[in-house]
Amino acid sequence: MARFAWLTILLPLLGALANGFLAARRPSAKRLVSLIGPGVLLAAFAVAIGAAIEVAGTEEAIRIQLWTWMPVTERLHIDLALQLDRLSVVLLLVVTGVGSLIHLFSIGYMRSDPGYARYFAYLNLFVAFMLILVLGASLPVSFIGWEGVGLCSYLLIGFWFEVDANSDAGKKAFLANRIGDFGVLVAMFLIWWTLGTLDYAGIDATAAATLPLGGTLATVIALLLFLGCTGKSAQIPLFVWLPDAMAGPTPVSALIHAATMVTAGVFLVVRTGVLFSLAPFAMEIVAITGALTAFFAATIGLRQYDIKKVLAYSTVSQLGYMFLAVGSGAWTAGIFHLVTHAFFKALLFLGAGSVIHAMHHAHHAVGAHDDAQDMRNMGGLRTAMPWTFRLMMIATLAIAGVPGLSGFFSKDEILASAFARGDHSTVYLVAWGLGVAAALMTAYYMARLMAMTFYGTFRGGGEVEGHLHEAPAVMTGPLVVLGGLSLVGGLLNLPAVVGGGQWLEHWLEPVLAPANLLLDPLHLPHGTTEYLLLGGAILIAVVGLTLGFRMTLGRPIPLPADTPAPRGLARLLEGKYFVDEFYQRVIVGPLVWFSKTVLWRGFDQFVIDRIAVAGSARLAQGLGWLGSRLQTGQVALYVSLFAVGAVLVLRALIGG
Amino acid sequence: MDVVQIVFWCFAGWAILSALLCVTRANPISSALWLVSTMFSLAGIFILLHAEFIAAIQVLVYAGAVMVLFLFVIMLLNLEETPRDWNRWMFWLAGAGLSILLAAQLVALRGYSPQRLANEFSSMPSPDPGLVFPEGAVARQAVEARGVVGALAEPLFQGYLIPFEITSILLLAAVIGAVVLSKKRL
Amino acid sequence: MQAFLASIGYEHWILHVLLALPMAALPLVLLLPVRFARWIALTVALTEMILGLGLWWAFDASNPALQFVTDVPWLEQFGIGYRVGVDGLSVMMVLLSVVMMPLVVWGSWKGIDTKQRGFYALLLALKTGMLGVFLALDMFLFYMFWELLLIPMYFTIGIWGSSNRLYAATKFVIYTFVGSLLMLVAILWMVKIVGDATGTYSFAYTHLLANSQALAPYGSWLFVAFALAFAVKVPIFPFHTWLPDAHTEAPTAGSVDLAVILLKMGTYGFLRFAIPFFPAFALSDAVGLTMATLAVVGIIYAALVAMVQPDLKRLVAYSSVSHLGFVILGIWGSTVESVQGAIMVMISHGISTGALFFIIGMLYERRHTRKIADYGGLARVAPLMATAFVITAFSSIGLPGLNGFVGEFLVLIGSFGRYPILVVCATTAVVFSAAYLLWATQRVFFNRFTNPKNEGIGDLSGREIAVLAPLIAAMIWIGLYPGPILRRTEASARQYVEMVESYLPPAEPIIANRTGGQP
Amino acid sequence: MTIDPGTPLGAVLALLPEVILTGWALVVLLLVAWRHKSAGDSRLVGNISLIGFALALAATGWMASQGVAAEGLPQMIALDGFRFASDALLLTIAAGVTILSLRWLERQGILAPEYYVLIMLATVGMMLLAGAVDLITLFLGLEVMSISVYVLAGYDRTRRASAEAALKYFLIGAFASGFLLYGIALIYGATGQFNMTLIGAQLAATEPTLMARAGVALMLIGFAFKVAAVPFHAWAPDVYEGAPTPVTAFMASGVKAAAFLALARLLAEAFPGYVELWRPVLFGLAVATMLIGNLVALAQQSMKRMLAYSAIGHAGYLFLALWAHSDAGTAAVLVYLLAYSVTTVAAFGILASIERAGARTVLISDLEGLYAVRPFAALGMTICMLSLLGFPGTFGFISKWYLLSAPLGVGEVWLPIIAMVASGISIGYYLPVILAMTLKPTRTRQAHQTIRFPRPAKFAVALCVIAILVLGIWPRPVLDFASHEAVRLRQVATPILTR
Amino acid sequence: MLLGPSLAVSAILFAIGVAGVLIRRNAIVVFMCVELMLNAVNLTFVALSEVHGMGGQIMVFFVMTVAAAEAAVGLAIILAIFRHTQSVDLKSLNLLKG
Repeated sequence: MARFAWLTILLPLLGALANGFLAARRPSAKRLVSLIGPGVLLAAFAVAIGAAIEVAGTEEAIRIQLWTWMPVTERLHIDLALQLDRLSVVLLLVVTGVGSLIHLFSIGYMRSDPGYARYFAYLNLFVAFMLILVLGASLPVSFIGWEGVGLCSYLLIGFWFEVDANSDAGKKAFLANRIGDFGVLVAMFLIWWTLGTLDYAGIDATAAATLPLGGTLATVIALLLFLGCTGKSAQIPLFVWLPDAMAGPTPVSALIHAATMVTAGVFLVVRTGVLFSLAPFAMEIVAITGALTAFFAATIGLRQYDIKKVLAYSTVSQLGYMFLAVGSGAWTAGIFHLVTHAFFKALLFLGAGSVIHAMHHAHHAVGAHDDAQDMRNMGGLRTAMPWTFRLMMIATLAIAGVPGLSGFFSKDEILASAFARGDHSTVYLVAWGLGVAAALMTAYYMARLMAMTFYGTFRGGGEVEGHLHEAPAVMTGPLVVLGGLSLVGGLLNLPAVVGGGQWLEHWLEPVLAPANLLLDPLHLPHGTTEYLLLGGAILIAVVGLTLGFRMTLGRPIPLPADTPAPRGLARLLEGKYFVDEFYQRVIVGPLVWFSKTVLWRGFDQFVIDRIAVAGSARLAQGLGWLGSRLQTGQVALYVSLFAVGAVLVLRALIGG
Repeated sequence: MDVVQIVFWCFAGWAILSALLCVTRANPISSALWLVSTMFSLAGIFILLHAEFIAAIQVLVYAGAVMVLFLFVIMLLNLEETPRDWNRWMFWLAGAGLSILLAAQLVALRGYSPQRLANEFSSMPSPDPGLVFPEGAVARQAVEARGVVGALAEPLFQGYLIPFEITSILLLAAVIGAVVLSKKRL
Repeated sequence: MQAFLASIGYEHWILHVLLALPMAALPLVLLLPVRFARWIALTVALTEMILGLGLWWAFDASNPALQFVTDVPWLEQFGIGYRVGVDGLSVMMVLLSVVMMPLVVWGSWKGIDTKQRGFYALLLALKTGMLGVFLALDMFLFYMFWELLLIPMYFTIGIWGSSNRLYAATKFVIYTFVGSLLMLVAILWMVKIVGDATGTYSFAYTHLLANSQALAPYGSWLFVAFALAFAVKVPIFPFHTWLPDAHTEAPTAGSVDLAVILLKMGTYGFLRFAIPFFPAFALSDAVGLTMATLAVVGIIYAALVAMVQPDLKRLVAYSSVSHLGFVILGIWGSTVESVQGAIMVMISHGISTGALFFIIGMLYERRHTRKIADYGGLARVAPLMATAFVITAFSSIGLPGLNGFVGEFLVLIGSFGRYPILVVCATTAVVFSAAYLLWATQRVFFNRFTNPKNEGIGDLSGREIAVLAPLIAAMIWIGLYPGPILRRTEASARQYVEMVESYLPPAEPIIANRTGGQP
Repeated sequence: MTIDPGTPLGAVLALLPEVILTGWALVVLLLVAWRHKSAGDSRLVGNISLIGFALALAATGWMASQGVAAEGLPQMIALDGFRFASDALLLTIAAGVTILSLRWLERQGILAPEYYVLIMLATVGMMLLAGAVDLITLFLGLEVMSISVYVLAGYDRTRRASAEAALKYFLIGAFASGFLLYGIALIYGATGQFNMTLIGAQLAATEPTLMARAGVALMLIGFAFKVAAVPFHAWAPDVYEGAPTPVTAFMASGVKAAAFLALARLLAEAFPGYVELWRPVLFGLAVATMLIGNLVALAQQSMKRMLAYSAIGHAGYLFLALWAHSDAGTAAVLVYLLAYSVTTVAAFGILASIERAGARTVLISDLEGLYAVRPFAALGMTICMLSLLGFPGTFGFISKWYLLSAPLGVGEVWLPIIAMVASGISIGYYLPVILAMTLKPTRTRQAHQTIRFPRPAKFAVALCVIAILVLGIWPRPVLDFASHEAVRLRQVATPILTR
Repeated sequence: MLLGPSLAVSAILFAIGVAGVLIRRNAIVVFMCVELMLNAVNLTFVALSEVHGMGGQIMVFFVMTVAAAEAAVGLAIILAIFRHTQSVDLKSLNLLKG
């Protein structure tokens, strides 16, 4: 089946084309769209499973050569090839699997939207690109997917383009990604000029021999790649786009901005792990950036009211964890968290979507125009939406790190790895500290979210309350599956301490071997330290959750209109540290001003056009005018000129 | 300095003086008459230079006919003395200056003598001008043999026949032109 | 296919027919009634396309030499001949020209409603001129075609352009004319020098090229003379200010032709003439660095300026300056990769920018405004157009998988070894280009539907789809499978690089300990 | 066929075109004396004078085909290809101008058929000037031409401008003749000869002397006036503007051509030994003329004045060919003059058709929208402007290329570069004309309705325009002829120099 | 032996003629100054004719013819302009300029 892995790309692509065609010609054919959209995904998932089974049987990567993409020279000969190995297959399964669920959910969620077909076209296209990213055998091929998912993200964030803010958000997302892509591109140039190859296999094979460990070049390459990751995976300093990206339909947030695309950065770091392994300094940067992101995003999440915004910052924060992991050299932990996060965060988003769906329909039914996403308008929804509530609670506990659930294991492994890396550099200890603090906050804000949404009484008015109801089965169905996965996802890499076999670790081993070879092996804490850490983690989860529920439910929650203006730290948090404003004021605004006033009006139109071009024309014309003024019509003047000329000519010929 | 030279310089001085007056007199009739005077003095110089026939027609044709035509037109147009326009002092200054420069350049030719011409003409050291320029000697012989007019007429109607014929075209054109331009009605 | 083409003696007549056909049809257009004009033009264009496409197969990709060469004496006493031929570089340009031809006619079908005869006649003349520039292998012939092009372009802009057309047309002609003045002197001087050295006074490209070492002592100013002409045409910053005006004021056909072909003549000139003739000077450190720096400054500068343009066409015009900067960078990158990339950018830029101009032209035909602010939310009323525009915009941005990326990537990666810092600077354009095009896309097609006048804008008509569809297909095709094109240009690019390589200072390896064998 | 110009028959044969033309002029003059009242008379005279040009042209052609050459040293008048080519060129120009004048004179109310006689006599003068190998012939030819043209310039006596033009031209022209004559005198003094070939031999054989140098300088000054080189040019715009338009065409093409042809011969045959001395002068004149002529043209509003300054600029270009002092240069003079003359005649022909009797001079802005009303006139003018600009596809380009090759051929780069810079300036005034005609709308509804394009003028202009285009693509016959004939000119000079 | 002085006098007269043309405003006087220049040149011819033979004198003969012809035409032109402006002042010749 592995040699047909290209089908997983082709199927969504065909789906996108078909849906796109329907969007243009038969927008009302929603049934057909509902069939094609999720259908191709499910088919792809089936292929993926087949492929995975085959990959499981071998430790070698399977290369599928499709065609030659850029046959430039023998040095630069880029094939459009796919690489199926144990890493990509994990992602393949996650993408197609979670993707299928979200596609199914979308059938219900988007049912009444006029852009139904277009939506599925974009979504299918996204999956295709995501799979190219994951399966690409070389950096340029992955880059197709890398940018392609950016494109789809752009299209889907701006899906409801008639609201200016949505279009803005889409553009912002793409631009932030592009800044990162700049890094990836330059990294590719450097890699090619130093290693002479862009294939992952080639990089794995040659990097260690060519690049000195800890050398500037390796560090620069790794940092440039990481710049790409900060863009794609919304890390400091490029994280600002992700919260805005919530402007898109909620399933999109679940698929793209939680489960798959945003984790591509983590994937890339693992994929090019060799290069990072060669650059310990870059690893430190990755880890500390991840930790800082985890921490700061979590603090912002504490004070958000929009249900999706909370989840968005939570995503940013969780992505930070993943980078903390890979920065610590715990590749598997990163991937592990990636997978579990995909389960529970998708679940959370879909649950939120379900809530929003309900709120929206209820508002719609009574003609209210309140914000369907503001948690202050919610409350007590568990009665109306029991299934959603239950499933979201599972996810909340998972993300908060309640023992036994998937998030607990992955997060714990990350923190333990960071702690273990503390031997090498105190940076990791700082990172670990930040991670722990972030964990506490995660539990807190998730509890706050659940409390504000599902507990207490409904604050949006009785009339609306009457119209609230649980989502249809096509939406809750995927939720249930994800809930199950969130529950048991931890089994994938169950640590030894609870009797697990670290299956994922072993599964990925062949892929990670070249990178691990260069790293000092991680000495995860054992014995007392391990138990202490575990206990601490459990304590943090419990304390956070408790605090969250208590503090939220302990005092009345005002409606949006009644909320007093925040002050001090709260204002800073609610204003998201004003990073957006900072970028706008310090970079975007001045750049636009500079381009317009200095470059265009100033240089282009004034210096070049007016002074240089028109100026020389004027000068010529002025000289001509002067000459014509001298032509006074007076014979005396003419003969005088003549005489001057005569004297000069004579002088030239006879001197004197 | 022999007599010829003294006479030459008298004529020359007279010519230059008359020319200056011709140029500077405000009244066009005075100018014209001073020009006639210059021409007479030049005729004198021509005689000194053994060009008697030229001297004669200088007086007859030039001073006589052409200048009379000038005077005739001046009087026909009843041109009065134009008052000096002192605003044009710049032109005067420039004109005078330029002419002096020009004169200075051309007066450099004063150093020429037949000997120098011969030196420059021939590659031999200090050759005899008479030998270098045989035409001069031939001409002198011709003058002795056939007189001035004959010596001039022979080449004019033989070697220079074509130019001579061209002058007829020239005069034809001039006549037509003068007539066309002065006709009352076209 | 090759056998068939050989059987009809294709290579013997194709170039001449391509050159002569438009001119032959010109009197027909002028003399027959107006209603036939566009049909004749279309017929000619299609014929040219069909005939020209044969080059794709008939051209021997593995042969770097000039092919289909014809050398007919014209003024043989002076070494001037009708010499034409193609190699991997020019064959692509020719193909681009012939393929664009029917689209341009087809795209002007409705937009040009006055003086149609003149318009299509000029269009045909323009075609001959364009093809002539790319086919000429005689410097005299080349110069003639080079300059002759100005006339049809001048009138196309001047008669069918929009409000400020006279200014734009004048500026265009004066810029390009003045720019190429010194080139004539340089050509004549070259012929003289080479003639003195070899005893054969000939304008033949091959002759001059073969003896270009005789030109070395005069390389500096000869190159400057050539470079000035080409730099204005490309246009390289800071010689670019004619372009926004010309592009903006020209009718759609004019803009498209300008973008697709005319701008390429400058870069073609560099590759074909300016550098091969005077490699020692052109590729010296100082000149190389200067040109590469100008290219990069142009890339970033034009992108930034494009960002703040209130006029759609002007925006795209500046984007052209930015894109052409990549070509120059690639040329001076002087590796096979970068030169291939440069050629690729030339082709891609033609396709994407051509399509952008077509779409803007379609908008203009409907609303008679190019102001971005007059639009907004058009995706609701014209979803197909929006789709086409978005695809084209992303192709122009250089989204991998579409055509724009291939060239840019190759240029950058190829030039990186020689100018690492500059390439890094140039790479920032990926951000800026996205910024200006997406911002424009957003303000035109997305956002709130603010202007009720736009209500009547219909979606693409069948004709318009027919114009855009091949272009979009080409974008995707080249983006994913550029191999056939790259293979056709490779031999020539390689030959070019081999030719110039000996004049280059060896590219500094970017790390000291790089293992051998690699670039 | 060799003839001896010393014999009467030989002289007539040597001067056959001139003799025929003069004789025909006399015939025409007789006719004029008989009929000179009505417009029809004027037209008749004009048509008959055309026959004279045709006959003279035929004679020239016959002489050229027979390869008529002088027995021994040519006296007074050259008998070589260069002269035949010059004669043909000048006769063609004169015929063209005559055709342009046919109806124009009637429209302007100038009913004095002597006009045609004067044109013919001026042409005789030009031919003598261009063919002279003797300084006396040269001077007389120049004067015949000048006197006729002085009169022609003032021919439209009812217009003050015409009279003013004539007077300015006459006074400055006579002044310049003085310099030329002085130069002839000094050359004669230095060499004892009037014959150019002998002068050339003498000057080449000895070191440059003061007298000869002064003579060369003064003769150059005289010619610089005739070709309107800066700073001896100031008369030209005024005179060109004031003169009747066909006469302006005649002056700009014929007079200038004759003067350049004579100068080319003079420099090639008489002053080759002084080449290093006069080259810098020519260089300076060329640069000043090209730049100033083209710059001042930028400031002009009147078409005629603009063309006048353009003519000055073109004189500057022509100096390039003379500067080169090579076979290629001499050939380039011929080619460039042909191109320039053909273009000038056509341009003035179109301009003349636009003029109305008694109206002020035609401004560039008066041409606005011409294309819409009179497309062919506008097209013709456009082609003329492009040709003057030296745009590829026109004969103007071919000739410019040929011209630039001449100094390049002897290793001079700066002159061509400056010429191209000047050419770059010139687009600044040629293009606005094209712009006004083709791209601007007409000012008023009635604009251009009064334009009358008489059939003969239409024919002549069309012929010129077609020639510009055809020779722009296929200039080979002309180029071959020119380079061939130019070589012959130098073949005459060379053996004597080596004597 | 009179050659040098004659050439000098000729040069001076020529320059005086030039000066006259430069500074005078009366068209007829200017024309007369031109005649003066021609006369000066004639002197040169005649002086040189002593060395070189009859050629110089013959040239003078032609020059006189030319001068006469020029005089005829020139004065006719002056008459023509006089009819328009009632003056022969060159300063009033200012219709054509620029």
